[in-house]
Amino acid sequence: MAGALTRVIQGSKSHLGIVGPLVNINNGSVRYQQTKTKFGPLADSDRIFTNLYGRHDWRLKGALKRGDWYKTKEILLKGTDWIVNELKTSGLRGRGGAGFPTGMKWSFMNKPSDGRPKYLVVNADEGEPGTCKDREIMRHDPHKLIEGCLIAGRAMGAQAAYIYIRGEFYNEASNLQVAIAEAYQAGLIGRNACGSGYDFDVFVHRGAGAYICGEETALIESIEGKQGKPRLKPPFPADVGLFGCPTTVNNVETIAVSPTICRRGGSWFASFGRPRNSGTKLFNISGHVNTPCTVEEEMSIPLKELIERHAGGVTGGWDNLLAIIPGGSSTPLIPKDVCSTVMMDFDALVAAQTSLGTAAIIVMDRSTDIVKAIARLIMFYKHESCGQCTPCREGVSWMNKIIYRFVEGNASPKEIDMLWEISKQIEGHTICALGDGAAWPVQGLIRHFRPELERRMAQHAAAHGPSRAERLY
Amino acid sequence: MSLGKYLALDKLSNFFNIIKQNGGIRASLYKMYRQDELKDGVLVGEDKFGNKYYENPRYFYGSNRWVEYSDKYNMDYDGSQVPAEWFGWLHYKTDLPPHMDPSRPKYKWMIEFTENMSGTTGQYTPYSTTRPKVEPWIPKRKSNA
Amino acid sequence: MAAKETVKTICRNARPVMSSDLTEARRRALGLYRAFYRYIPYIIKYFDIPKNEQDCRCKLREYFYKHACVTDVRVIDILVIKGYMELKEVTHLWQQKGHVMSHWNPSAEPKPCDFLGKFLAGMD
Amino acid sequence: MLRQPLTRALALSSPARAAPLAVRRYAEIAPQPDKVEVFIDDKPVYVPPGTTVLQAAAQVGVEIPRFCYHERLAVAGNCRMCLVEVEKSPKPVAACAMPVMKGMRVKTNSDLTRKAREGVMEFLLVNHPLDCPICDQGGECDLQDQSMAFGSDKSRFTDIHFSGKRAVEDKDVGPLIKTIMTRCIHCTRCIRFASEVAGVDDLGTTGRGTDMQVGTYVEKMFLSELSGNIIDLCPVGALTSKPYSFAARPWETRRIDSVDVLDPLGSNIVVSTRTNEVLRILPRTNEEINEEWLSDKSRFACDGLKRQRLVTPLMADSRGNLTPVDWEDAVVAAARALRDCPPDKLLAVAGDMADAESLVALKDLLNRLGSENACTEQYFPLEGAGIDLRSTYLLNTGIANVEDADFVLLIGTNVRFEAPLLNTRIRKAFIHKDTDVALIGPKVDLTYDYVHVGESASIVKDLASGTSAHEVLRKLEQAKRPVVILGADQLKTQEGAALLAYTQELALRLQDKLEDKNWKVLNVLQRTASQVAALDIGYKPGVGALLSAGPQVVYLLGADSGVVTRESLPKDAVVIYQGHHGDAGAAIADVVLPGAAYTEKRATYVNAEGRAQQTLPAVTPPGQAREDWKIIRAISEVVGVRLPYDNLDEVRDRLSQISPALVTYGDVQNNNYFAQARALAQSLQKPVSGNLDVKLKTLEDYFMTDAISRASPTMAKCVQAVLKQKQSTY
Repeated sequence: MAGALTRVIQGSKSHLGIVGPLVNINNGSVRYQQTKTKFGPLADSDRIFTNLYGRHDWRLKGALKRGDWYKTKEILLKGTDWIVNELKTSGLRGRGGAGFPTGMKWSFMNKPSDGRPKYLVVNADEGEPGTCKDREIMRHDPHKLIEGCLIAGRAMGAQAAYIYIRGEFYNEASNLQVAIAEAYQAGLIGRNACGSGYDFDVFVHRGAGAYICGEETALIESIEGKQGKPRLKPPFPADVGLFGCPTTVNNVETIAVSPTICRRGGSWFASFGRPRNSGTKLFNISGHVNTPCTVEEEMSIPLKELIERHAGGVTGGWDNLLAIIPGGSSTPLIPKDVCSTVMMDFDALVAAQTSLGTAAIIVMDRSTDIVKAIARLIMFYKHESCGQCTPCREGVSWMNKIIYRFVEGNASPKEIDMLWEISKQIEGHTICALGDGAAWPVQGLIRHFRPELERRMAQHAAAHGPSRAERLY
Repeated sequence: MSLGKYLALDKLSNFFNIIKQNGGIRASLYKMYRQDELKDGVLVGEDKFGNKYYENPRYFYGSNRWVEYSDKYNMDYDGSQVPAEWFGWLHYKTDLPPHMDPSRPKYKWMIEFTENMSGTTGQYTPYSTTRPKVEPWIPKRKSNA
Repeated sequence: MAAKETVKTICRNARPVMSSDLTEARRRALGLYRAFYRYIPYIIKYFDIPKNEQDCRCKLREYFYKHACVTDVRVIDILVIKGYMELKEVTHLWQQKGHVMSHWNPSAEPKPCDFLGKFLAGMD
Repeated sequence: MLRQPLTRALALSSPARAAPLAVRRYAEIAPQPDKVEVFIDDKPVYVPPGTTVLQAAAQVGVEIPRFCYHERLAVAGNCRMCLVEVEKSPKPVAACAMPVMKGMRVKTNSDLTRKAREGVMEFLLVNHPLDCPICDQGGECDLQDQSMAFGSDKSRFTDIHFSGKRAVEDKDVGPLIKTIMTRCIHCTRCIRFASEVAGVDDLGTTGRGTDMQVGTYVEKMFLSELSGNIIDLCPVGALTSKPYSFAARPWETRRIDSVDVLDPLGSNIVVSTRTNEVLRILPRTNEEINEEWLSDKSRFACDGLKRQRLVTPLMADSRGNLTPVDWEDAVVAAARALRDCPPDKLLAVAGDMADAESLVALKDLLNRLGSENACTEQYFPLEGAGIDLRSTYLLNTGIANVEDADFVLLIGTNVRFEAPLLNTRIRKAFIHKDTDVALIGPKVDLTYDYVHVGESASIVKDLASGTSAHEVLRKLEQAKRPVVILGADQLKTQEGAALLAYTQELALRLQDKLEDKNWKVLNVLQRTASQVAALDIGYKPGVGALLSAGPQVVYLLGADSGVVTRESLPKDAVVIYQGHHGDAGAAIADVVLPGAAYTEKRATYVNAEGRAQQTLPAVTPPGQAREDWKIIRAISEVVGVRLPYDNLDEVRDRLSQISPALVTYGDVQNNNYFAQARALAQSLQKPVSGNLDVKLKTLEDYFMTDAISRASPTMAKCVQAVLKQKQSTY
């Protein structure tokens, strides 16, 4: 989930007229001069997460050795505007899935204060199937996150950061807590953090295992001690958030890269990837590849190159590839022919009718029962729907029923269109983006594997006679 | 055809027979008055109300079984005073009179036969079984009453 | 005001129902009386009512005297018409014994019109 | 729970929440920001910023369908039925929660909007059982109506052939509400009502997704004095009325607007009847009194109207047993008793549900017989201003204005059960306006936090004299709109007069200091529906002295609360009881005259704030029962002192002679003369030392308080349920 659900903020904000259309691939090349033509592989010197695999010490000593907490005071003293500007220059977009420009998000918090405190909330409820980037950061590089909290908190004038960590991440929470304690003891955070004269606290809040709590407002509710059910927006968390105060919710990776951006400069970060998709990114490659891994790479790296270089290629060779889910379970899948050419960044994947999401690449080779795979994802969403709003509560469970019949083929071919329509009825009609996340995999399946569905139905009908679903048609 | 029959002597003897069986001229006249007819026949049985049941196959089918109501009814007899078990015999539903019928059911939930009480003070008056919409207050009776 | 006068005039000069003057109306009323009077024996016979001719004549006279004070020709005419209607109902046996007898024993009691009477009768 | 910064911030920032209250006189007059122009279906409308799209649409007469939205509850936005297309927005937005923005163009009838509604409707029906034919909500079901208006005309729910629909176990939430949880569409209106208005956080959701269930978290009954309102709120048949279950269809019933008389507030009601039988009572919206709520007693005690009724006149026979007689006999007997009685030995006592018409008729009758001994059951001190000044015995602030108060002081009253809907107003002020509440009297659960000052009456004295050291005094003095509510029950005691005097002193001292000269501080909360009208007409409050004088003839006009007993009367006294229920009064009577209950007559009642309202006859009086004033009028004629009115209009003319306030229906007269009352009460400020106590302390005390509710089987079940719940560990 992480921030896949925060996607909603993009849509809502843009219609407020605050932000222009963000995703516009057609005239993107006109507005932004494309200079780079080859993306990746990333040089080791450009890696931000240098202890991603836990080969070094994750504690404060090791972190200091890797350059964390280096001149943090100076960064803090440069002030809010400088940090936000640096982030804006870097073109960093939220790493949780929605891809909202982080600099802009932080700048929303710099409205004149009305006396209420401000909070930074870090979304470490990494529950999206296939995604495993934040846990690597938290267990192997927690100080990057903590330093990021301090810098982000400074940038938005927050009093404290709440890190909402997924309940299942016990060791990660433990590491993080140790790291926070170290940072407190070293005077890096807390009263007069880093000697900058700025007071900043970091709290860890462990969740109880609900995927929906990765949605920013549900996460806020959960921290407040209520049922994790998304709130209505507006008002946005930037106005009324945690405990009724202005709040910004950011993904772990977004926060964790910000100190490095500040240190090495926004333009350095912007030099990676295509314009408006700049930076480096943690990619999680799982599924039918020879060496599944989490790797930091440049944005806009071609998908095929990413898999072949880092994950040892698809099992049985590239030709054995069936489909790939490029951005965590909530993004629509793309078939092999698209996979061969597509670049891994926000705009390119939107052009391929999918989404970068959390960049959790799930590779499926030809041995996969693709319908069953998607059905299992829908079952997940059905189980994790909070039940608050109608389309998601009723629609996702209905989709789940239908698609499990599709797995057997016990359905009418006309129901494929019906399923498509149902998914469209859910998408965009819900309070949060879980409904969208549940609808998209189904849409991807129907878009690319309709013949497969029809074949199964024909096979079932041949074996068992016409499905009972035909009765209504 | 015997002579007696030819001369209708048998009718005559029947006539005397009837008078004799009904207990002489006075009694026969009383019966005529009470029942508007006079017949002779075999007493088949008597029910617990005192009604006597006769049969004489000499009469045409339909009138060869009859009842003479108990004297206690005087002139107030009517058809509903025949109990259900004799009713069957009287109407040729069975030829076995009830007291000779071993298979006649007898259950303890069967209630006593009653005649039709219509027109009398004992008649059945229907009443509503629906609950009244408003339940009235029943004042408490004083204890000394 | 003018309109009101007009209305009045129209009312005064209203078209007669049957009779043009009181004499004619009187003649018609007497005709009705006579017709009823002559039919009385048949009423007794056909309806088998426990009244004799004298009773019926009294009743008939009573009804006519009830309207003795009526002087409006049009009203008399209407009453006469209604009387003939009644007679027709009787001669055609559209009325039955009960209808005829109800002239002597009206079953409907007069409605109370004072407060207490209405209260006790439960009428509002 | 609710009183948290978030809720407060939301409530204050959104004028939408206050919009239904805009009609009120004392509504907060904030500097009006410029209105913004929005377009609903291309029709321009100017609304204040913060208004929701749904409210803006309502202003131009466009009704947007909704299930979860309710204007008196917080916005939940979870049903998604109110989705509308907004130009330049890629997705449809929830109209109930979306504040308007300048130049917003809303399309409530576009293809996108209609498709969104149809989709939501389809989803709602996926798991909704098709049991409309046996559903009590049928005919008044929002889901039914809206599926006809906005739903699809055919089903494509193929899974009915496979896994079917969801089924949810029903819950036992008490004797009033029947739950059929399979029908629930999870709009959470009931949950929000319970936590926001009723103040009982018993309802909530458990489970997630399609397994989400609305209910009490543990097996528990939902017992509140306002629980019946969730039946009205439920847009489907998931929560229906248990006493009314399977009784009637809405289109079979006749609906008559009337007024409730079971508490002193005079809530507006609609009486549903069929074939001359009261089937149920529903609230009728009146922003000034009950908004759209109704307390449980007023709603469910209506089955008491069908039991224990007096349907025929009764007279004691030679043995003293009451036996049915004709009206004539009964009236003559009553008249003879009245005529033969010396005027000073005559006593008339009006009960708690007597209407103004019969009150005035009885008083006129007594006066014509030369007697002045007409009194009510409830006592009120006659010393000082007594009942001469109306403002001394009314709820002067007004029910609706209480929610504008910034400090409420309750003296010796459990508002929650004495006037439940007044309590919701205080609670509303408490939640949305930061109002503080203090209570003098026994500690009771008022559903909100309050400062408990103590139980002693002397606290009132200290507060009045300004010598109290308690922080409440400071807060009262700083308050811009303080409200002091005194429970009328406290005035029965010896110290009642002094307590009233101190309360007046305190209230008027505060009132004099206020900037808002129209704001009234002093309130006396009467306990019964008839008391204000009786005092207006000139009845003496309380029977005490008159009863001890040994009356020969006692005329009880529905007096059932047991202040007149056989033991308190001379042996040969004749008791005439006129009323509608066989209760304490009828049991001691020699002559019983059956009258009409409030659903059976057109009658005037004056509520605690002095607002005259009239009931309308919904059914005819049962059996031989008659309208009350007519009985008295009939007796007067037989006695020989005919009262000069024959119909209702003439009685009301007589009422208006006494006080025009009694016939200006729906209005509250502005009461004043506080200063005079205060001056008259100065001499009464004697030391007080007693403790204040209230009768209705907990919920089981609330349900059966008068002849109708005592006769009601439903109310009896409620009491049982509360007692059972008390034994439960939850």
